[in-house]
Amino acid sequence: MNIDFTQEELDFQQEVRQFFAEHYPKDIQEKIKNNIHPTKEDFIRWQKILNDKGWLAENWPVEYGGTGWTPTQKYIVQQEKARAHVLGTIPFGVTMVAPVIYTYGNEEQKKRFLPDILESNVWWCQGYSEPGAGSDLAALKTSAVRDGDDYIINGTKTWTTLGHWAEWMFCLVRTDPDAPKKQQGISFILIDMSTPGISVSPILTLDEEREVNEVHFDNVRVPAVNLIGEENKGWTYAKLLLTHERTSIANVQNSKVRLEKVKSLAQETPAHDGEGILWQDEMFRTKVANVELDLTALEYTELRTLAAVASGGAPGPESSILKIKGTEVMQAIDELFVELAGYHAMPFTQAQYHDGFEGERIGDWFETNTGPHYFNNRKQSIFGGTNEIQKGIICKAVLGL
Amino acid sequence: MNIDFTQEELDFQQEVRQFFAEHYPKDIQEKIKNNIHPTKEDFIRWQKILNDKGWLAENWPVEYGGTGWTPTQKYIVQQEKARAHVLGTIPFGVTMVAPVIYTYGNEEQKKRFLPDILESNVWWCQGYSEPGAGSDLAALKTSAVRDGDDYIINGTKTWTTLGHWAEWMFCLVRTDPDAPKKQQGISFILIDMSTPGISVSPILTLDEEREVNEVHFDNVRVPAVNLIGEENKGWTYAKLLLTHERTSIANVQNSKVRLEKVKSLAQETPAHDGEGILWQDEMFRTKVANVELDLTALEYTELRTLAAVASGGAPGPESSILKIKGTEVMQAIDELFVELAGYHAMPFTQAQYHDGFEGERIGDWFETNTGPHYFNNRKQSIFGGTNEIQKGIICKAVLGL
Amino acid sequence: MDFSLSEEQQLLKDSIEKFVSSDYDFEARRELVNSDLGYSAEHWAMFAELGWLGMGFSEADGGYGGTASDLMVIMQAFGKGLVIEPFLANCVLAGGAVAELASGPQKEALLASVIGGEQQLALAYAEKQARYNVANCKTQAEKSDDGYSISGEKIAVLNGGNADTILVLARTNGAQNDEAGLSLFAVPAEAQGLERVAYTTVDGFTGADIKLSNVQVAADALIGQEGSAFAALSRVMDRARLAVCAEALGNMETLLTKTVEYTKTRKQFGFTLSFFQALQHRMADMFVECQQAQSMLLMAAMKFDANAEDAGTAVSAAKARIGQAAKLVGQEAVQLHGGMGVTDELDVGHYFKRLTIIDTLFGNTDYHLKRYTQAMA
Amino acid sequence: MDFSLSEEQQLLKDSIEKFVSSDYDFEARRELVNSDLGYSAEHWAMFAELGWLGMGFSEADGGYGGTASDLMVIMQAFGKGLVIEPFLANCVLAGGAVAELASGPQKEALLASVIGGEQQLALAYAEKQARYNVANCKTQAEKSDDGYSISGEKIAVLNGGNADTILVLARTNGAQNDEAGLSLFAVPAEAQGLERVAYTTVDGFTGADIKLSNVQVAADALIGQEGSAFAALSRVMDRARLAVCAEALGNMETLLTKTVEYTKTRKQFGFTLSFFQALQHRMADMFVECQQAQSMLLMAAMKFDANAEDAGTAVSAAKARIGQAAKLVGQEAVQLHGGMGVTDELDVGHYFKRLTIIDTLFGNTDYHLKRYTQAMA
Repeated sequence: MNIDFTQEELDFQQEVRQFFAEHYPKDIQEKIKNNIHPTKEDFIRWQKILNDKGWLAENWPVEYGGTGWTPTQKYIVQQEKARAHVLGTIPFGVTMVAPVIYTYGNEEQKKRFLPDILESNVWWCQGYSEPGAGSDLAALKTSAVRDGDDYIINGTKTWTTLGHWAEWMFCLVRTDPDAPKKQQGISFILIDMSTPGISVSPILTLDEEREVNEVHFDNVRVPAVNLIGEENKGWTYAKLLLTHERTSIANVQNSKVRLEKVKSLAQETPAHDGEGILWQDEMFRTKVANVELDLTALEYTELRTLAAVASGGAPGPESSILKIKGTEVMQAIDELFVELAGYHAMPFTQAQYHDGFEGERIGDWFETNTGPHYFNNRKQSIFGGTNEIQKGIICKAVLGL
Repeated sequence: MNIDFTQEELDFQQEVRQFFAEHYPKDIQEKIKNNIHPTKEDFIRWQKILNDKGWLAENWPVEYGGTGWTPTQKYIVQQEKARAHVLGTIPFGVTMVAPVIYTYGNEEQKKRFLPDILESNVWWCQGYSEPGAGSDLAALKTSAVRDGDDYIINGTKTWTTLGHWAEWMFCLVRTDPDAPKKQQGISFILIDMSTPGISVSPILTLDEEREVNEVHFDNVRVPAVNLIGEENKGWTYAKLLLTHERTSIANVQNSKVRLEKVKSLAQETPAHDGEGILWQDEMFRTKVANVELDLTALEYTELRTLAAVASGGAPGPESSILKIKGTEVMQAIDELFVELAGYHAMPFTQAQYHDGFEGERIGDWFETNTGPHYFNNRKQSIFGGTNEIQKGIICKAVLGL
Repeated sequence: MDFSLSEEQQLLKDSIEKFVSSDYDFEARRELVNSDLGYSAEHWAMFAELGWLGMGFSEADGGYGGTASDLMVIMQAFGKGLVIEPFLANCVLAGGAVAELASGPQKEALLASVIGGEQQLALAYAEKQARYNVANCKTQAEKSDDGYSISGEKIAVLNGGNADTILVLARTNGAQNDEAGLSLFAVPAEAQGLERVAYTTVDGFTGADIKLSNVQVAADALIGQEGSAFAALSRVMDRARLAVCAEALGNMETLLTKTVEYTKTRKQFGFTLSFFQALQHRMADMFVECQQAQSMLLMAAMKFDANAEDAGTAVSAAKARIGQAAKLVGQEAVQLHGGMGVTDELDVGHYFKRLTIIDTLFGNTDYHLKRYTQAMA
Repeated sequence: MDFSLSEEQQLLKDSIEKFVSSDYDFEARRELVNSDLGYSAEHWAMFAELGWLGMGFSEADGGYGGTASDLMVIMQAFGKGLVIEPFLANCVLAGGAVAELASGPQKEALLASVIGGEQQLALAYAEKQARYNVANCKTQAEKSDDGYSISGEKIAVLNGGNADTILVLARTNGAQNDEAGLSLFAVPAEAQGLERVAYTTVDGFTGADIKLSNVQVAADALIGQEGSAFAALSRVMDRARLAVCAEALGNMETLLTKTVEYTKTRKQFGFTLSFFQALQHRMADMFVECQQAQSMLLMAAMKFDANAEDAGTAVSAAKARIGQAAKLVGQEAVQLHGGMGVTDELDVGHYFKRLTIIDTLFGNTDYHLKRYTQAMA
């Protein structure tokens, strides 16, 4: 057991830090620092820069253009990204659908889709959840009926994050409604979002932002060559993706940076009774300390999980811990921000946090965004498999209950 | 709405306070103050004094010898009892079996049993739980088979509190093993503990005290005249008793006195770092404050429940709150005591807390009892229907889930 | 001791609850929130007509109630329906301050128009550096020839954008944190030198940040005596705390009901959500929290009305404990509604938002926990 | 970064776990607890023979290990079986203090007999008024003609009743709270003027309160240099904290396993308890707490062994967070075992008792939370 970085790792850390300092666009960094919503173009611009360096596909095998990084290197990159307020990579292409394509897709599919993902030429979205299914993902009803060389798709997907920006969707559809178990009879198919019959309608979240959507399919004709792997085996492929999703969900490094921000703001914020600063208030400090303890534990839980993955295993059901504690910590930090903002958590100033706002700002930069951020982030313990579902996975797969 | 006592109530408060000051035996008071276990004789002696005053049977109808007190009067008595460290009344006779007898018993049974209960001539115990049934009380198996004028009883009861001191038991037995529902076919019967075939064996709790017992019945012959009400209707009678048990379980006034003790001890106890006193430690004070808030809320929840009972209703399923929060508060206070004791929570000094100890005491009076008391009190959220069972009652009977 | 409502209170409760359940549906409320005014003038006139706007005031002040328990009845019922009309700003805060401080004629002039629903008021007391301490006031009112000249900045002025008259807390004497030397002034919203940035709040109400630059007011703009505002405002704050505690309790009761209903209808894995025991027990916890919150509110309102020595501490006890309950109930209601809980479309998230802001209003949970802790023997 | 055990550590872990699972059943342990000695001399001899007693010491000190991660491996395995032999008192506390402080010959004399299992030691540092602050020491050692005269009172001396030699922390200089001026003395248990009241602790271990009245010791009873004990003992305390954190983790792992097993077999309402989702999710919470505790322990042990600047803070982070985890896991294990959980008969309650006392040892959760909070930037 030892906790230190090797000299090579320290060199790598320097390289990463320097690369971000030199190549991460300052205008995007300013947005992230100031909680301004990034645009689609911001994401694409930065992902292209990352990919030019060969650093976009952190988890892919080297043969497809992956980085080949060790867990420690990935950890270093996460740290440096958070430190430099680096814009997150949109996961739907590079993190989510790509592993399914290179693991279960055929050669033609790999050639057709992977380069555009690496180059951020195509924006992907996820078609898993349905209005009637909720956490019971496998209860999905969207149907795909074979018709010659095509499938005809009908149904509705929901909670489709950034679906209004997407050119392609990876989608779970029911190809055999008579399968004996609901997990059977599901197929994994890729859909061009410009296909006739697809309509995308917004669902506003509690911060009144458009982030998620409903996607409706009305007799949408999708070529059968877009099917991944075998018909009716889609659930197996989807599960791979779900565990991948969960190992990256803890967001430890971002939470660390945000918690540091809480601390530094608390040094400038008056205490609740207006005497002295909030950072001197032991109740507040103790809350911060408790979140930090949980976060430190989580950081090492994540490192242990990554180490286990590196030494052979696929991310196991233990990754559910990362989802549960990661979101709990995020939400606890949101609460601290709301508390810091005091009365200035109240004004609803949506426009201030979008590109091009030129009016008079209300409150200091962070204050009037804390409420909407807190409200929006309640989704963290719901989306991507609710924390209750994660506990169920632990019970079943780890504890054997 | 108004919170004040009337002049009559204030007078009553004075009367109660004076009576306890004059008639509550000082030697018993000293024991309670110093956490010395009271003896069977202590209980009987004090209950007889209370009964001579007519104040033992707080909840009984006046016609049977009850006090006829209003909820406010009962509240006043509880306050004064706690204030004067008054030894609790053992509930099995006066609070638990008596209401069943005067509600469902026949005239002969009333005459036979109620006077001895009032005069504390007979010590009762409860025969409900069984080793195999746990929280599923109605799954009880102890059988009573009619044989002429008797029932022959076989089986085992467990968690029988102070059963080794008891002369009589009220007991749930299965008289119809073929009843379609397990709640049917249960009868409520009174058993003389000196009947041949009964053996009582101790179960030590975590403080290594004998408080609960297993009671074994080996072909025990009980006269059928001891049956309360109708055969196979015992579950109905038992349920009445369970809600009665719950309304008295919150223990608010005792918890208030104990919390005051925590505060005063914290003023004499060094802080954890040995600098200043623990009462100046904001972490500790905040914990005390949070317990006190919960306790205050509970006090008014209890008052509201008692007021509702007085204006007509039987104690409803809301009384489950009293059990849940009452035990949570008790256990939180136990934790505060352990924290106060510091290293002197460690020595196990059982003999110090029993009558007649004359050796050298280890630790201040309260310290070395905090651990055993905390350990023992974990039973509070388990016995009398676990807190999980109480939540189930709320779900079913209040929320309709 | 008596925990029951008076006959009048029971009637009031029934009539507001009837209004809320039959005339205050969520979609109509959404339109009000998005309207220029931010609430319904028709509702407001109706509230006046039914006498609801007078319930926060004693008969001596021209009202029909005035106790904390009267306020509790109204606000709890409003909270059940997430009513956004500016009752709190007019009838508890600004109106309450006038009732506490003003002399006879001033009172008559201002309160009659509030009770009649003819004038909108706001109370501007909060300043950024002050957090929740009313005494911490940098706004200055300097005596001028024919009155006062007021300068300073106020934030989070509830109803500040709609108010015709703004009651401004300003310092006529003393240092920034002094309790003495605080005075209250009635300033016309259109006064020269008064700039306001109005906004909708994240929970759908309205407010404003206000800047005063040498705003000239006449001598009779002073409400009551010079330097006497602190004690009065402290009392107003405690009443306002009880009022929002009651509103929060109403919010929570609705959330519990809605959550129970939702889980009974929503199916997953072949069962309704209400079948899952882990969720059941969490709803039981929500119920227990609602009951404990109700108890705290009753206790504090009764102590306040009885002028008990520890009334202030009791209010803080209630605000802190109800803050804890509100957080649990609000977060759990959202969580148990799953994805729907975090949509703007469903009302549940809006109740949660209101509960969040109520915690901030007039001192958050920790502020009051500390006030309680400091008073603890 | 590397989280894996060395080959030696893995072997050690396997052998202790094998001993615990096959030779350390709970009824046998109960007999040991109730015996005069309070532990098994045979086990102790076996621990010595297998080299376990030397694992707390470096090779330079005659041991076979000495890192915090070595200690972690041993204590976690001991914790799984609730082993009551006095490893902590001898090999971490008293032995650790000797290893930190003593000169060559002293070290050899004392450590060899500890590692060989031939002598029982105890470390007497705690005083009632000091709570968890090692520097707060009223016990005085005054220079006398041919040595020192020691007077004072010590409490909660682990293994104090069985110890042949007691290492007593005493002040040779300075005021009650000074970090400077503390010295450590090896005092024979039978020394004149040393009175000990030995006891079994509530968790089945043994301890003693000790009173020293003008106890005369020779000059060579001083361990190391005069006045130099504080820094050494602080380091010993941090190692001891890590050791009991590891033991607590072992306790928790066993409790989780036993709780899961129990709920799988115990039937109620026609189903095994493990069928009830509310209980399932609580066991999932227990699992998460165990994992988080394991992470904290690894983090802190690695930082300690790396001599990291923030090693002390890391130890406090671990002690506080594991204290929280231990409370949840211990209380839930008892609760989920129902009535059986609170009986002396079942082992579960005894694990819970040990976890309770571990929280108290070397500073409880709040003490360490505060130490952490104070170090927080």
